[in-house]
Amino acid sequence: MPKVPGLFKGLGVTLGTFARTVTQGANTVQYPHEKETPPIRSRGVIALHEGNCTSCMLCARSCPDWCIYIEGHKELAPPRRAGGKPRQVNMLDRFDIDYALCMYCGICVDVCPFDALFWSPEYEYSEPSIADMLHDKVKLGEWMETVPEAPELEVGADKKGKK
Amino acid sequence: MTLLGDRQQLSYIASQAADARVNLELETEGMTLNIGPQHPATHGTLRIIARLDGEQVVWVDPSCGYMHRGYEKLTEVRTYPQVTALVNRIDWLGSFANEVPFILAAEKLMGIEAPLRAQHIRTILFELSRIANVSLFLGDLGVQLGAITPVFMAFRDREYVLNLIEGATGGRFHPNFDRIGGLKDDLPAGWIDETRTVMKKLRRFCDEIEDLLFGNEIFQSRTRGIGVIPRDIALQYGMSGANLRASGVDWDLRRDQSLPMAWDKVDWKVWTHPDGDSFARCWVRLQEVRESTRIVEQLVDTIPAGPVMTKVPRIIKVPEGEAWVCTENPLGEMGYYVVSQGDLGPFRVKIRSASFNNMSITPWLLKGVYVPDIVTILASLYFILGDIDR
Amino acid sequence: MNTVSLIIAEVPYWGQSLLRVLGGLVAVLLPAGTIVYLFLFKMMSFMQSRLGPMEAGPYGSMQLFAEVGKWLQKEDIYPARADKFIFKLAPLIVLASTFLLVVVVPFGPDAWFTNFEAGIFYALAVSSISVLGILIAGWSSANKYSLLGGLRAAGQLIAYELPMVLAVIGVVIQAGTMNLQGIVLAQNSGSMFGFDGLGNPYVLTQFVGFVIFMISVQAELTQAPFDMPVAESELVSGYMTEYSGFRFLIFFIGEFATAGVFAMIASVLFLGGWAVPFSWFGWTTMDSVDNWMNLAGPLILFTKMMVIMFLVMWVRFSYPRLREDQLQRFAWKVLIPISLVNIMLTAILKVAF
Amino acid sequence: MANPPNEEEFQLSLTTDTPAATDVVRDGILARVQAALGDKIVESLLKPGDDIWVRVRTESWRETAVILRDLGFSYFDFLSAIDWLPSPFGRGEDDPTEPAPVRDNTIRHGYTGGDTRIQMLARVVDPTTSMGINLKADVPDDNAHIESWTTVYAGANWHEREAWEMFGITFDGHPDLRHIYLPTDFEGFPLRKDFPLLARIVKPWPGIVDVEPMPGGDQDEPAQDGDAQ
Repeated sequence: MPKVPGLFKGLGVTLGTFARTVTQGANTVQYPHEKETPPIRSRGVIALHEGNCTSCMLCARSCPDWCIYIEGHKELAPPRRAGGKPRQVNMLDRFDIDYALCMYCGICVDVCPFDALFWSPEYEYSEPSIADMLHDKVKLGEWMETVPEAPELEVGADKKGKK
Repeated sequence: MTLLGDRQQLSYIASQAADARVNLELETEGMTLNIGPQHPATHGTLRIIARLDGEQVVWVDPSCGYMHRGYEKLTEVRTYPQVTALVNRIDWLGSFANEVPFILAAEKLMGIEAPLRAQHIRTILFELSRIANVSLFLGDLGVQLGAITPVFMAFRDREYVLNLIEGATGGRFHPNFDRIGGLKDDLPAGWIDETRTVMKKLRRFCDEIEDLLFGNEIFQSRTRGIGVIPRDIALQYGMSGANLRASGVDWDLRRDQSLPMAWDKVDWKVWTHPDGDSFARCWVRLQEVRESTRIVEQLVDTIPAGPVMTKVPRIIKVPEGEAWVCTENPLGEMGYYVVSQGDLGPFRVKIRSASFNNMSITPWLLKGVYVPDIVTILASLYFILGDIDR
Repeated sequence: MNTVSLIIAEVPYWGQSLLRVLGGLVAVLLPAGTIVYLFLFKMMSFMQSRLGPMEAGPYGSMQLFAEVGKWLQKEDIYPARADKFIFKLAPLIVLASTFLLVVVVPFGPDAWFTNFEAGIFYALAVSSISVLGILIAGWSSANKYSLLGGLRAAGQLIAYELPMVLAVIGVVIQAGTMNLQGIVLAQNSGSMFGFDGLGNPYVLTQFVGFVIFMISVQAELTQAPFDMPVAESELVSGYMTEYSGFRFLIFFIGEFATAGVFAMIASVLFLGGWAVPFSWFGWTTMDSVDNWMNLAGPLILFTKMMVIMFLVMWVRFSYPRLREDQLQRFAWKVLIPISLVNIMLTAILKVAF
Repeated sequence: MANPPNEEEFQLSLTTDTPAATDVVRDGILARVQAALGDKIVESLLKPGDDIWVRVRTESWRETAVILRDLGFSYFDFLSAIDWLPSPFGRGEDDPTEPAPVRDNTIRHGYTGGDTRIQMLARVVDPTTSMGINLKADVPDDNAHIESWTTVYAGANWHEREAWEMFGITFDGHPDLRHIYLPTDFEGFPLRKDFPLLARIVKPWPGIVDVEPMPGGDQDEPAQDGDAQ
């Protein structure tokens, strides 16, 4: 079979793509009208479960960008069992993440020993003003609704090895 | 520069003697052309100051640093896990591959090794980031040479790979998935099946690119014989990766050194090309994408069961010592020379990035070419600005 | 004489001129807009697995108006060291050459602006006026990239004028006339080996000439693979680098309007122009053509133009570009010899039959 | 740093020491290199299965490169330097309101030792065997200069420019010692340890604010009570 010149092969590729786009639709989506769902693990925004946070500062300290700001104070809470001692708990006054600085590395979520921080795949929170990128604990708490369940693991995974 | 440089210049002068005579007769005056830092051919912020004679380059001075972020300094104030998050920004297209040598160096210093399953998954993700990186190169190559369609095909099919990386790691561009002692997490269910289908798509993409671009006679006439790098010059300049293999050096760090990774467990081939010109560099990269899809396909079939994390302390302190680990990254050899003094963070990290060495040849290589060939050669050398400037 | 020309004959001279100007505007802008929307927006997108503009109007069909609106709003910027008068003049020269070009294109048996005897000769002559515009645009921008682009464009356009002229000579020999209307007539009333069902479109008998003409058109329009003068990836749009807003719009219209007009000329020369084969309706001469062809003719020509444009754009979206030395070599060492041989063969065959 | 030593403090166990400490290939290479370099070597170290380190005399820096290149190490990998002075700023996590903490600033050299604060560090590789050598050389403290490698390995050009602007080492015989990354009028040598990283100084560390001791250390009561989800 004689060799087809590369020039014609190239024309064939573009025409083939043309035909495929016409018959099967484009590979792109029309963003504001239709949206692709990001994967479950997608690191979109960090959600805060305030009840779990003991303001231990671990996340703020391990943040490479220094973008987490925490303030807290100690308080006495009523005992859990009747007749017990009053417990000393840490109350969270301020928990801010500056998303203008955040580099989405996920170290804070990893180091949190009390499961207070979670990744949510939500990504539509751009702001016209850079100052609004600082999310306070209320806003971070609202993201909790969007946190999905962790995905099932692939076959052969060691389930207990996980935190 | 050296004797070899002169030799090449002499051959260039001989081959262009007619042009030179014309120029002498016409007494054409030179012109300095400033290419970059904002220029589409420098994909990033590289600046090339070129002295032209007509459209021929007399000398060039590449000037980098417009994106210098000082990673070597930044690593000194960060702990080991924080450095991992940082270094995957060096070559932002193949980011997972940046993490691996650093983690391996730290593991070497600590004397631990990741479990077998983690090694396999690391290798898979490493090759996926190579595919994501080089497939974009294949598309970008078209744009640099004036063909506008390949880049969209590259973006289209790279998206599948990025989706895979995001599905497993959570980050499209900056996975930060590698941990000292293993991986952050295991793969999500269904990931392996998806990988198989995506690898088929990628091979079809390679065929399309080959038909659309590599087989095209215009493309060949633009790249063949342009920017020839002889073997010994390539070695002297420390070129690496496909640039070196295209000059006929059969050297691939994946094959030629023993690392706790899974490359030695699969059947694959190191591609070389004897020509050393732009076409050879592009062709070798195309074959490497194909080879990577084969590596990934074989590896996903043989992932061993088990944990993905070995036992490491929660607060990682690396014992005193020095370690050098390099891997065959998408752009070439990337290595980290890690000096630890037993602290939470490294004492000094020397980042040896591939593009810095690959680009250091340009003052020599671009002498005597035409302005359009600057673009061809820069595209075929394939650099990422973050990888030059670090 | 038929009715349409009678109506035109009855309107006063200024009215005729006005009609001609309006007709010229339509003949230039309508194809340009359609080409941009259909090919540049939609076909290119489909060839790249995407949809292209979708928001402005149904399927993004009003996108061009949005773009024009955007360009018109932009500030009129020119470089501080530019030669301002010439800088502003350049786009107009390019556009003017397009309007001069469309003048000779016949749209129907009586629907034409002028009917030069040496029509094709005139067309090839005025088409090279745009070189002037491009060259002075490149020079007056006070920008090295623009200068390189302008010089490349000048070299390229002049080099490809020649094969284009030589390719047309084959057609002229075969038709025996330089009048475009005559060429249309010759194609549609002719026959191939006694079979007149298709007329005698020169794309079949002058195929070599057609290919050379299309390649030269591609180069004249500075479309890939001959887009060295505007090379985005190295000269960042070449001679257009410093133009923005309204002036860039004129360049942009000029580029695609010229593409449209060249495609019309190509379809007149090689595809039979506005007409269908005369044997279909039993016509024999130009005068026997029915009057409704004056309305159907432009549509037929438009369709043929779109087919030609599809080829031009298809190649444009698929190929990388040549280097300018390769491009010159291709013109002088390949195209011109082949077209010379083509002329000789045509002449010999013409005499033989 | 606020981290108290953890009870999980990792026990040093270098696996590179545990496999029988023989590495025939590298032994051979080191022997060859030692024979070729002779008394230019100050100190050398071989870690089996890992790498080779060689420290050469400052004045033989360029000669070493020539000899090694002719010995087959034709691949130039990288060239840089190390400043062994411990950073006077730590990791920039000090509380600016407190008096500056006292830091140990004794210089501890790494493998193959050293006599000066700044050391050259380079690596050359033999592409046929894929075996490399890490080369070190002391750079004089008072007048930091050393011979250039540009005539030996052409690729050393940019690396030396980088080392020059980052560490202030002058390379004798370098044809074009200009800034490569930094602006031409930049002052100071950023990779020297006494050059402060401003990003970590202009802003106080958010981790300074302390609410309670680090959890996990002394097993706080409240830490146990966090209502797990």
